[in-house]
Amino acid sequence: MLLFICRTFVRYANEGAGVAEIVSLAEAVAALVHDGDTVTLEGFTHLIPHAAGHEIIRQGRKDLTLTRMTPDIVYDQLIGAGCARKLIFSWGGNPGVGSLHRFRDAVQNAWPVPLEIEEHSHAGMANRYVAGASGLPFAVLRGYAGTDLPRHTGTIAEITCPFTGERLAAVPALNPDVSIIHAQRADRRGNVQMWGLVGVQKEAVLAARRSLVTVEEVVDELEPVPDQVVLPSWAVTYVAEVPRGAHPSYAQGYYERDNDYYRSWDAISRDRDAFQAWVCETVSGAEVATK
Amino acid sequence: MLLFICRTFVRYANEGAGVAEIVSLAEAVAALVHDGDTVTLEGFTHLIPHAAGHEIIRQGRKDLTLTRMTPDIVYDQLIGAGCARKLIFSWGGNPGVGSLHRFRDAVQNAWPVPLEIEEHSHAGMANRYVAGASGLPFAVLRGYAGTDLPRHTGTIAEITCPFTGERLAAVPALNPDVSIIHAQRADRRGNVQMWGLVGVQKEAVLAARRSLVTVEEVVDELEPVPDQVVLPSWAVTYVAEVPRGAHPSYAQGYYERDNDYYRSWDAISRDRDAFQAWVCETVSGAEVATK
Amino acid sequence: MSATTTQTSTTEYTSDEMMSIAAARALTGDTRCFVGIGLPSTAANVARRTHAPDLVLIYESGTLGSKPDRLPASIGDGILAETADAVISVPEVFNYWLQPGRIDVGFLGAAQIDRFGNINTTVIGDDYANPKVRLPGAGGAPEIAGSCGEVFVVVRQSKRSFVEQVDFVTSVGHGQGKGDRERLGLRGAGPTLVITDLGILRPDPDTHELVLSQVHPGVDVDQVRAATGWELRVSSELSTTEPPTEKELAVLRALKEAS
Amino acid sequence: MSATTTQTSTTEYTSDEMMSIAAARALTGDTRCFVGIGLPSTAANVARRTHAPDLVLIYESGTLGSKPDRLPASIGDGILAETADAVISVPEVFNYWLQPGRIDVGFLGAAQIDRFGNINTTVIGDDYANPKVRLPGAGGAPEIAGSCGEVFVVVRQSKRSFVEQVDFVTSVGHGQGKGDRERLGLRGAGPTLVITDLGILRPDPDTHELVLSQVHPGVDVDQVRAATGWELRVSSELSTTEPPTEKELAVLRALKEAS
Repeated sequence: MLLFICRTFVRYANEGAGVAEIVSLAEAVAALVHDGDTVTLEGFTHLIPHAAGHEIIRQGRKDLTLTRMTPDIVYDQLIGAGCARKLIFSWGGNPGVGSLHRFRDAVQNAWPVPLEIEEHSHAGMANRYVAGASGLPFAVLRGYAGTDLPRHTGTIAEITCPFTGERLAAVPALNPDVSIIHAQRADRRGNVQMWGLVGVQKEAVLAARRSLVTVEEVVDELEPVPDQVVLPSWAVTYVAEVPRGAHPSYAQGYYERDNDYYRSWDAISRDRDAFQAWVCETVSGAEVATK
Repeated sequence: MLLFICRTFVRYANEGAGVAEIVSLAEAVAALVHDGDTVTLEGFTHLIPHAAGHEIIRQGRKDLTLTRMTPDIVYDQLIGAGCARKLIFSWGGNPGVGSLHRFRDAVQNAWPVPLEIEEHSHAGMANRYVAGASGLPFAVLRGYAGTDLPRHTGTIAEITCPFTGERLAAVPALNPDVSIIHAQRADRRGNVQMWGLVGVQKEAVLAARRSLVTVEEVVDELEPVPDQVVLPSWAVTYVAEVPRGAHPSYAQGYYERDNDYYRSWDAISRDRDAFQAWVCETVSGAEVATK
Repeated sequence: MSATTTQTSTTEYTSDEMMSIAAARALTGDTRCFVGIGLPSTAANVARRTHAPDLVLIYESGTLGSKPDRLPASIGDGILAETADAVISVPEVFNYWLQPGRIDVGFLGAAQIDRFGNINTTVIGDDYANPKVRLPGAGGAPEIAGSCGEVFVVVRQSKRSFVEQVDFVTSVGHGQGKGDRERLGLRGAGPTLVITDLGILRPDPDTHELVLSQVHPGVDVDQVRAATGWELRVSSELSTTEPPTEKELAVLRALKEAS
Repeated sequence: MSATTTQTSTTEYTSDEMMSIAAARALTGDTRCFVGIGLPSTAANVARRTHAPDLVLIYESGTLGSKPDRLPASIGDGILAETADAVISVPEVFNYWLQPGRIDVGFLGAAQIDRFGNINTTVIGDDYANPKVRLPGAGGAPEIAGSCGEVFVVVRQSKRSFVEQVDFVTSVGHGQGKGDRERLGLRGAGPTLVITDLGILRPDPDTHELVLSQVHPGVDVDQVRAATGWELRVSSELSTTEPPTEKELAVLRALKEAS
């Protein structure tokens, strides 16, 4: 018999196939995040996947390349805990409070490990995810012209419009090994629903090889909501139910932002010992105190 | 006194400034659509601005370059009435019925006037609007490779990724002089709300120099609706209240598609005399019968 | 629609019904399927209501996971949005979902299809500027043909539609043969099944020429040859399609009636 | 926040309050304003609640036309989405709204600003790889500075922040002088106002160097010179800012208290 061209095409956009599995947070992180991976935890003030970040610290991942437009305190925590060797970002701070002291300590003093940085603007980062989600190798934007960023960031190039001759900026697609986001809800089939400020999370998930969505709750039916973003189950690798998984960030419709936590982070993060005590107590338990 | 750099910056994205004015359909078309303009009436089966198309015929516009991904019967009518000298499109047919006979007659027999065509794929057209809405001169996509379209369509080029060396397709931005869409609602300030299948309408409006949105109704408050697209008043030039302005297309939440009308169009449009009688009776009244 | 009817033990069915059901059978499991209107939509909806309830239907008008309970009248029928898992814009359909290869199967029709599965829906005749027949054009097809995991073509078979070489390549099948898709940078496998009212053709793995691999009940090979504009090769393992089951026919007819 | 307080006939106010109110006054009519958190957000919200009720506030977190009734605690405060005319994704903010020039005024802060209005929010020190101080970085600022109709900078004035040349150009002001923006293809007019706790600077139309055009009540020119890291030019028509009205102060303080 003739062997016809294989009907069972291997999906090339995302690893694996089928629909999202609903598992525990610990299982999902163990299965998805490996040492050396490029890992994205996205969220623009709203719906930041803090619990997942803590689980990565707890599981002791190393040498990660972290990417995020707005690395804030959960990235300060990952960096301070020594999980990252590189950060790709556009704005690193504690919003409304000040600097990220663990990030500064890593950049300025290589503590606890050196941190390489790759720095973009928001427009550039957003478009890198868009290109990644679109299966394109690069994106075009009006950006960076006249700034000092291209002198220090290798992933900014110039491109010429083939129709007008105009020169614009190009940035390469960002395709993380794993993207992790937090959403309000999923249904039992693993379809994900989020609303409110949705940032760049859809693009981050679609750009990634594998993905995890932590949710406030798993429900029978996703009641439609204005300004919702729905990610079908087959575009997500794992879903984990983690109530308050965004805290101290917020989940619209569930809980408010814990602004006191953000303010109190400043003092904890200024001091290496205070930070280590925090990791030990809050995230990791005794085993990390001995590392 | 020193004359400082002008504070009152002339907005370069859209002509004029301020917020959408609410006017009659006839006023809006008279003010916005001029002979020779590039005019876009977008809609993907749903919310097609038929009434606005008929008003353009009624006002006797000529030499228009019409653009639309899916020119269907309202474009057949505009073409048959001699309003257009060029069509930029990706699929021209009577959906679920068959061919556009006025379009065919114009292309094959130059009746009533010759019709130049510029032909793309859906992906290419959608991205031309996206580039237009984004203030970029071109867009990049995986498309057209191996097809005969680039041989006949001048607005398809090749571009090389500056990071990977991969070769992709580029298409120029589409920036219509006027874009016209139909939406379910506007509020009294001119903010526009639509939902259901929203096609490429937001991009078409944002890409255009001027715009008109016809709506089913003007209301005091726009109650949020799942999967809504909201266009703020300041991104629209005119709003006109035109109940059933999409008929025989449909407006989700207001009325269904009139499939019989689409089917009956086939017979009317096959015959030049039947078509002229239809224009005279249905659209224009007596004055057009004499042209 | 079709003149031919065939009788099985208990049921009569038309050759068009056989084609729709053969196309439906090709869709299995949790396949993500990009559905064009007409024959593809019919086939996909029959599949979802018979053996493939998890089939994910994607319409270019902007719906992911539509579950219509009747056949949509057009590609933008309201029922597609109302029953979808997600409603998105048209640019998003093409950029975020089709282009990156997230869709397993693209279902296309054709006015002409050639020996290597290339498809024409643009013009009939050699002169683009002065065509014999102006067809609707490309629509989503070129990128569906390029980026879907594989492509199924559903088309009635005749010498007019099955031609040695298409007048205009709207959507690339296998180009001029094996290796052409890779050279063009097309990432999907291209047409792997061509389902007609007479039988099923598949590309030969060595040459990528379409070869007759299956005939529908009551159709003989000469009849298919007579409806093909090139010298049709026939698989050495030619099989005969199972006739439609009563359930398949009932579902198909109920869907059509509800429309 | 600020040590200086000034007394008018009836009311005391701080120099920070004067700065916020001066910034608020710069926003008029139906201006579309891209608002950063902190001083810009305060100023924009004061303006909307006093003389400019039609001001359209756009936040990079994805809101068009937010109408918060208290000062948002962060750029992604829930109140911004809940009170917005439209909520959109972050890529859409930058691609569909900022980049094409739909936004009239961009409001930026700065760690350093130089003679030509160039802004640094990246690193202090000459060595990028080994900075004296690592700052948060660019965020949306480079493209806000490039694409907004004009840019207002709000920043406390001192020799540390007002420098001859910034250590790192995060966002282009007027480059090295007139004509540089055009050469770089930047389409907006760049910084047209720099509002500080001491006064207001504007670019000279011939050279685009920042020139002192206004001092706040009780501030003298030598005091501003002493807080400027380059030889500051002063407009021949130097004026004095109107002190805050009681209404302005009341609105500002009520907004701050509600947070």
